[in-house]
Amino acid sequence: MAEFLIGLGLPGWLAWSIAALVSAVLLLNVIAGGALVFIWAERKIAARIQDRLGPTRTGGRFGWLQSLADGIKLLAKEDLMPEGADGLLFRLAPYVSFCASFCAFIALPFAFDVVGQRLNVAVFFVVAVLGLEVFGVILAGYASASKWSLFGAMREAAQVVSYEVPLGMCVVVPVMLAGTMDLVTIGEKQAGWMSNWYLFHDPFTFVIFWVYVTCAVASVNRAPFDLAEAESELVAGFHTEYSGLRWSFFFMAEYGSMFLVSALAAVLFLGGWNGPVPVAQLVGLSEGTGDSAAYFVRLLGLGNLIAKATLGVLLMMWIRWTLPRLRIDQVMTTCLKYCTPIAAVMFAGAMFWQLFLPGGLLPGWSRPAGEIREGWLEGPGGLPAAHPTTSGHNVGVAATDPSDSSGLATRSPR
Amino acid sequence: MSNLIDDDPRIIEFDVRTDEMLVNMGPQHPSTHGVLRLVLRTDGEIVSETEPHIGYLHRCAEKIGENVSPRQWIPYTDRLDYLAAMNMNLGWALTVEKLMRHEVGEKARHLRVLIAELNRIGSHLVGMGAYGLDLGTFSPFLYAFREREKILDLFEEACGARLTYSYITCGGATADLPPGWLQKCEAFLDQFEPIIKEYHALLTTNAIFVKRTAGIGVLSREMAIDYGCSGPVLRGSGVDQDMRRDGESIYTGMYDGYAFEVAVQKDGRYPRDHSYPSVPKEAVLGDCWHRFFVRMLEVVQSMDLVRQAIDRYAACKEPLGEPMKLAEKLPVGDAYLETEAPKGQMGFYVVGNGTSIPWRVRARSSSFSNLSVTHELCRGCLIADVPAIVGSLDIVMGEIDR
Amino acid sequence: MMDFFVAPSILLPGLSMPSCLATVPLFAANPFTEPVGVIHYLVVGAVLFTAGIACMTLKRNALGILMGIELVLNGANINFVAFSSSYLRGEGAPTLGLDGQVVALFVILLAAAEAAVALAITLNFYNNHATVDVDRADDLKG
Amino acid sequence: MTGMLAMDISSLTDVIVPTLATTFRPAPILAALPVAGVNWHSVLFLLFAALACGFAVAVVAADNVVRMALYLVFSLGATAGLFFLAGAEFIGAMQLMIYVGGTLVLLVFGVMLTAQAPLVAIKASSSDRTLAAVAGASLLALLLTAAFSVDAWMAPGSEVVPAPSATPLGMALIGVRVDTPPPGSPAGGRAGYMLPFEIVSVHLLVVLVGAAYLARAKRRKTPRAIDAVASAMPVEPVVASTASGVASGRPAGGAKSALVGGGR
Amino acid sequence: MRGPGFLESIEAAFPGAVVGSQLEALDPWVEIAPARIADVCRWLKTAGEPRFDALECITAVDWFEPDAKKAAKVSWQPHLEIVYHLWSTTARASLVLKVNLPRWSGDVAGHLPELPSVTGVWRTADWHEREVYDLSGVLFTGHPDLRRILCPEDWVGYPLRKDYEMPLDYHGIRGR
Repeated sequence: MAEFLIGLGLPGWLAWSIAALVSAVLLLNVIAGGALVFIWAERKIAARIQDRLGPTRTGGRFGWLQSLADGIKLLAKEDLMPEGADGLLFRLAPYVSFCASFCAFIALPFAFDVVGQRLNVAVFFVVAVLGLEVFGVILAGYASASKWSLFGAMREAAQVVSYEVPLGMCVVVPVMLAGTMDLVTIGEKQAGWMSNWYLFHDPFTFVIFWVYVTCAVASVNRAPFDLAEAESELVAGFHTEYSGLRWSFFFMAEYGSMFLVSALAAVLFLGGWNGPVPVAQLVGLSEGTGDSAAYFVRLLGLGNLIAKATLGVLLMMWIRWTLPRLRIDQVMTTCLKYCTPIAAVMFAGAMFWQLFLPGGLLPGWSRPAGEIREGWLEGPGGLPAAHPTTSGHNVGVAATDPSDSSGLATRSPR
Repeated sequence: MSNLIDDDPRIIEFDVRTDEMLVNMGPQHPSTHGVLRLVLRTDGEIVSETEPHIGYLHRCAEKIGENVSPRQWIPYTDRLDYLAAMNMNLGWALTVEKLMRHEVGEKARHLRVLIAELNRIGSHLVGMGAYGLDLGTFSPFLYAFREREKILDLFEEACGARLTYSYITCGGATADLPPGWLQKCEAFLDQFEPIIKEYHALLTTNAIFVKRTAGIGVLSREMAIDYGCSGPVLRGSGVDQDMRRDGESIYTGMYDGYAFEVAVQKDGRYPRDHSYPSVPKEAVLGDCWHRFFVRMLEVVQSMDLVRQAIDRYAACKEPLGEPMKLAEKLPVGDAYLETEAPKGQMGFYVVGNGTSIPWRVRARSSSFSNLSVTHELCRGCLIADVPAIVGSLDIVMGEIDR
Repeated sequence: MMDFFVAPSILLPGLSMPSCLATVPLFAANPFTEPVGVIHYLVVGAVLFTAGIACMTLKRNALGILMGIELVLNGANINFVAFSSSYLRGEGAPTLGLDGQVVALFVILLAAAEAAVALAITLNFYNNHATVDVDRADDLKG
Repeated sequence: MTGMLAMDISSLTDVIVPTLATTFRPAPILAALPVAGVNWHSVLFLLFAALACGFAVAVVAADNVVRMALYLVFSLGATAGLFFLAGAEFIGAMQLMIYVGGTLVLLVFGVMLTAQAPLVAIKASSSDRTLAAVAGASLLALLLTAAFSVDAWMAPGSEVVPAPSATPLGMALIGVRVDTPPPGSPAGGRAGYMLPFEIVSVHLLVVLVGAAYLARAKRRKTPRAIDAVASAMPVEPVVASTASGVASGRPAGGAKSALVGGGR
Repeated sequence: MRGPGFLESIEAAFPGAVVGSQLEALDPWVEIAPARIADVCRWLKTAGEPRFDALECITAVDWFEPDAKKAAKVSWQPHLEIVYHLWSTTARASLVLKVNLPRWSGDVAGHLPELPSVTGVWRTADWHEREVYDLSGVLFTGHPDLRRILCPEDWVGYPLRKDYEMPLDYHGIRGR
């Protein structure tokens, strides 16, 4: 797009600025629009689960526009701030929450190379930034000058910090299998048939996927771990005192995070943008076949990933409308006594599996495992080609020259 | 003092000096079942003291009762336990009948059993659904209300009202059941019976539900009696008492010939007349889970009773009979009668002085006594347990504040 | 507030720096177009370091002092990263390479450890004295 | 150089697909432009530097300890951005994850645990402020003078996209150096970091145990209200018959009257 | 258990405590001297046969006719009657105790009559006595926490007394 704008005669910096802006706006719309859709879906799903109809009228059939109407209502609502609240922090908190949720999307690939910013440490980045959302909640709880909010904030802080440990361990397993933290590469390595997904890589990854699901639900504060906003105990938890647009920012952040952890699960365990059947490959399309083919492949990948992530979100909704809520000590017990040890054991198991059975149990099912590790062990120069400059499918070993081993930067004359 | 802490497992060790906080739970709070206000003294998440403040719904019902005739007071009894208005009507009607030494006919007797037990199902459905809500699951609430709506439809057909019926009245009932009603009622019971399994799957046996309720808010047998608890709260603590069996003859006579087993754990087991889920290992007699389970058993028990009542009612060929006159003179004297309402033993006390207006009317509500045990149950629990405990008592503010 | 320290040193050369520095191409050029170098990072690191020191001396709240320490450690970290980056050093210049990054990594880890212990001490102090004012921690004063 | 696929934007037949595909290309954040004009890297640096420094100063200037913590979060978050810009992506992510997401949450937790009204804002005296300002300014001047005194440090940076840093870093931590430090580097040889890594690991473990020990659960020696309530049954009679209190309908005094709020 | 033998066992344990009784009424009742009520109740709960281990209800009946014309016709003297409904969970039997109190202590309007509290016997008496205090104005001595329970803390008067006048104004809210 930037080239296109440059081609139109715009100065380069302006073209880049516009391109970046468009990227940001697109991402923002993905989150905001996604939140609208998910809120509508949640209402319909909850209604289906509960034997009712849900929204039916707004926007014609099925109440399509219900969330939009709600959004307009929220916009029109009075922005209340309790007396005694810390004004600056109170106003700031929703944006902190939302920004954290939004920033994490930057490194999330939606399809091959369809990513805001391809990062070498994308997995880490996403988990790290997602963890920052808790600051908004803590601030909201503190600044609201309400005891219920404070309770919610303290719960959230304790919960999120604790669950980051098993979550990190779960996330590290696919990283270990792929040999890189680059989400694009991780997704790329699961291309092909469904059996290539890391979920089915070995029994340990299968187990750890469910640990990840548990931890992800906990880290985005969804039922049965929604203690920070437990409505029967804490009124509404940390956002008790919020109304109108600020409240909806918390809401959008929540739905954004839900989508994010689901998409992360899809990329890490469920083959990312690769469908269960390599349709594009079977019909002979690939990135290299031509521009239109590349677009088509990417569009297909985009659809795949969004479908998988949506499935994850729907799973969370299903859980929410089925299960009662845990108590705070039980939530912590689940984390410290179950999730963390299981994740640790599964991590070790996956490691040993990778070490001793890199090809899998069935000889006929040999998978392209270990190519990156070979590159590492051959010599000091073998770097995985998880490099933004590499493109195409061949992201296995970049046979770099051992002599060029600074490994930090490809130099070019100024 | 330290011994006390050592001995009491409910008191959790604390690690940081946190200041005790007074927190108002209610009167506007999603989980306090109306306008109950609980003042919690908390140390972090741990509740050290709970003080219920009631009276937000006080409507001087007893004072009003001193100014109207007994039959005119029937609508006010509707508003005591508004979730089981039929049972309230019944309690008051029986008390007045006791004072007047009046006995209703056979048909009215079976009609009363039929209606009261049906309302008990409705009340327990609300208690069950709302309890799920207290624990953070919304769907069972709607499943419960869906079935309750059908009961309300039946009531509406019988008396024209869906909540405040004023149907059972002194000397009988205001009207006979419309034709075809019994068939509809039977159809409802047939349709409702399998749904109970659904409730057991979603709540009673759900692992998280068990974790949240088993061993929480344990009310010992002695304490339950000492606090005057009654109904499922008392039976959940293992006290074998049900006014339908143990009460005064004017009330137990209503259930003459009816077969039912009191839903209480005797010798470590619950009645096995139907297939119920087994008691989880973590559950302690007298905890929230047992109170909830007793209610679930009573739903089935009431269904049996309704079926029996339908048969008997259908067999009665004589007319229902007229209720008392609106302003019938009360004899001098007093009468107190306790009936087994869904929430517990509902006692009415009436003093007559020879006129048609009672000298004194008193409603002893079960929720009032049941709620007074809150501060004992909530001592040392977590904040999240407070809704779980209060919800398991299944209170209705209408009859507490009167 | 944003440019409080950065502005004088980079955007407005000659105000706070010795005037001879203004002759350096770095300051003469437009900061928006010139690539950044190590010196930019050093300035930021110095500001963070100074702010941290000031925070440590100024605050009486034990947690405020802890925050000052974090700032100081970060100021140092910026320098490590800057010197390790071949990108910032320009071509041919020697860098710390991986060593700088590893040290920065260790600093982050140890800062976490230090914060945990310091917080534990603070909470202990708070338990015993019901305050976090370090001026009141004078029990051992002779 | 930026790794973009050549693409045919001008085909307007399918507008949406190319727009999607191109906007999600590697965003031009790190790409330094050869054309004359704004250097995005520098702009972002200035932004993050301003944020980091500004909020660092705000930490010093703020009195409210909760706000200090918030400013610190922003300052360290911006520092993570600076790390990303310097090509140390892994360090940046670590900074975000451990420092901002872990340490500072811990700190904020501590702040909230001790945040009683009198402790939230302990004000420094104005003389202290002056002293700190003078000392800080002189320290800053000293540091800056030192920084500017080496000519080699004044050289502007290159315009090359930094290569990934995570893998060699990880290899170094398990004792394998995949990079050879450039000649003249202080490290010189190909030393790995296995031993320091292990030492840090053990250190963290020790810290974990130590912190848990320091802040371990203790029992209060003085009785708490909860104990008094627990022993309150059977109750000692509390004579509550003050004539005036009764006549006016006021509540008589009692053991639990502390819980009574005002009139409804 | 409600027979004469039962009455005599109380009499034997507390000579002079039984002031009157009516064993043929719908609910046979025993009238106890006000000062002895707590002792009798404790005995009934712990030593009597059967053990009346549950207190179901405490009711205050105000025997007072505000209408002078009607008051001339009544056969009773104005007094407050406190009715205790006891229940035995073991024998499944009930018992009614009555206590007669003057409407005002020393016949001075505004001075509440006093009665020993039975909170030490049954803990449920706590709230029931508070309610009687709140609505009928009986001062239970020895009650740990005698406050209004249904009416607001600053409410004036005792609504279930027959001579109670609804206040015309409460915090600016019109009463009638």
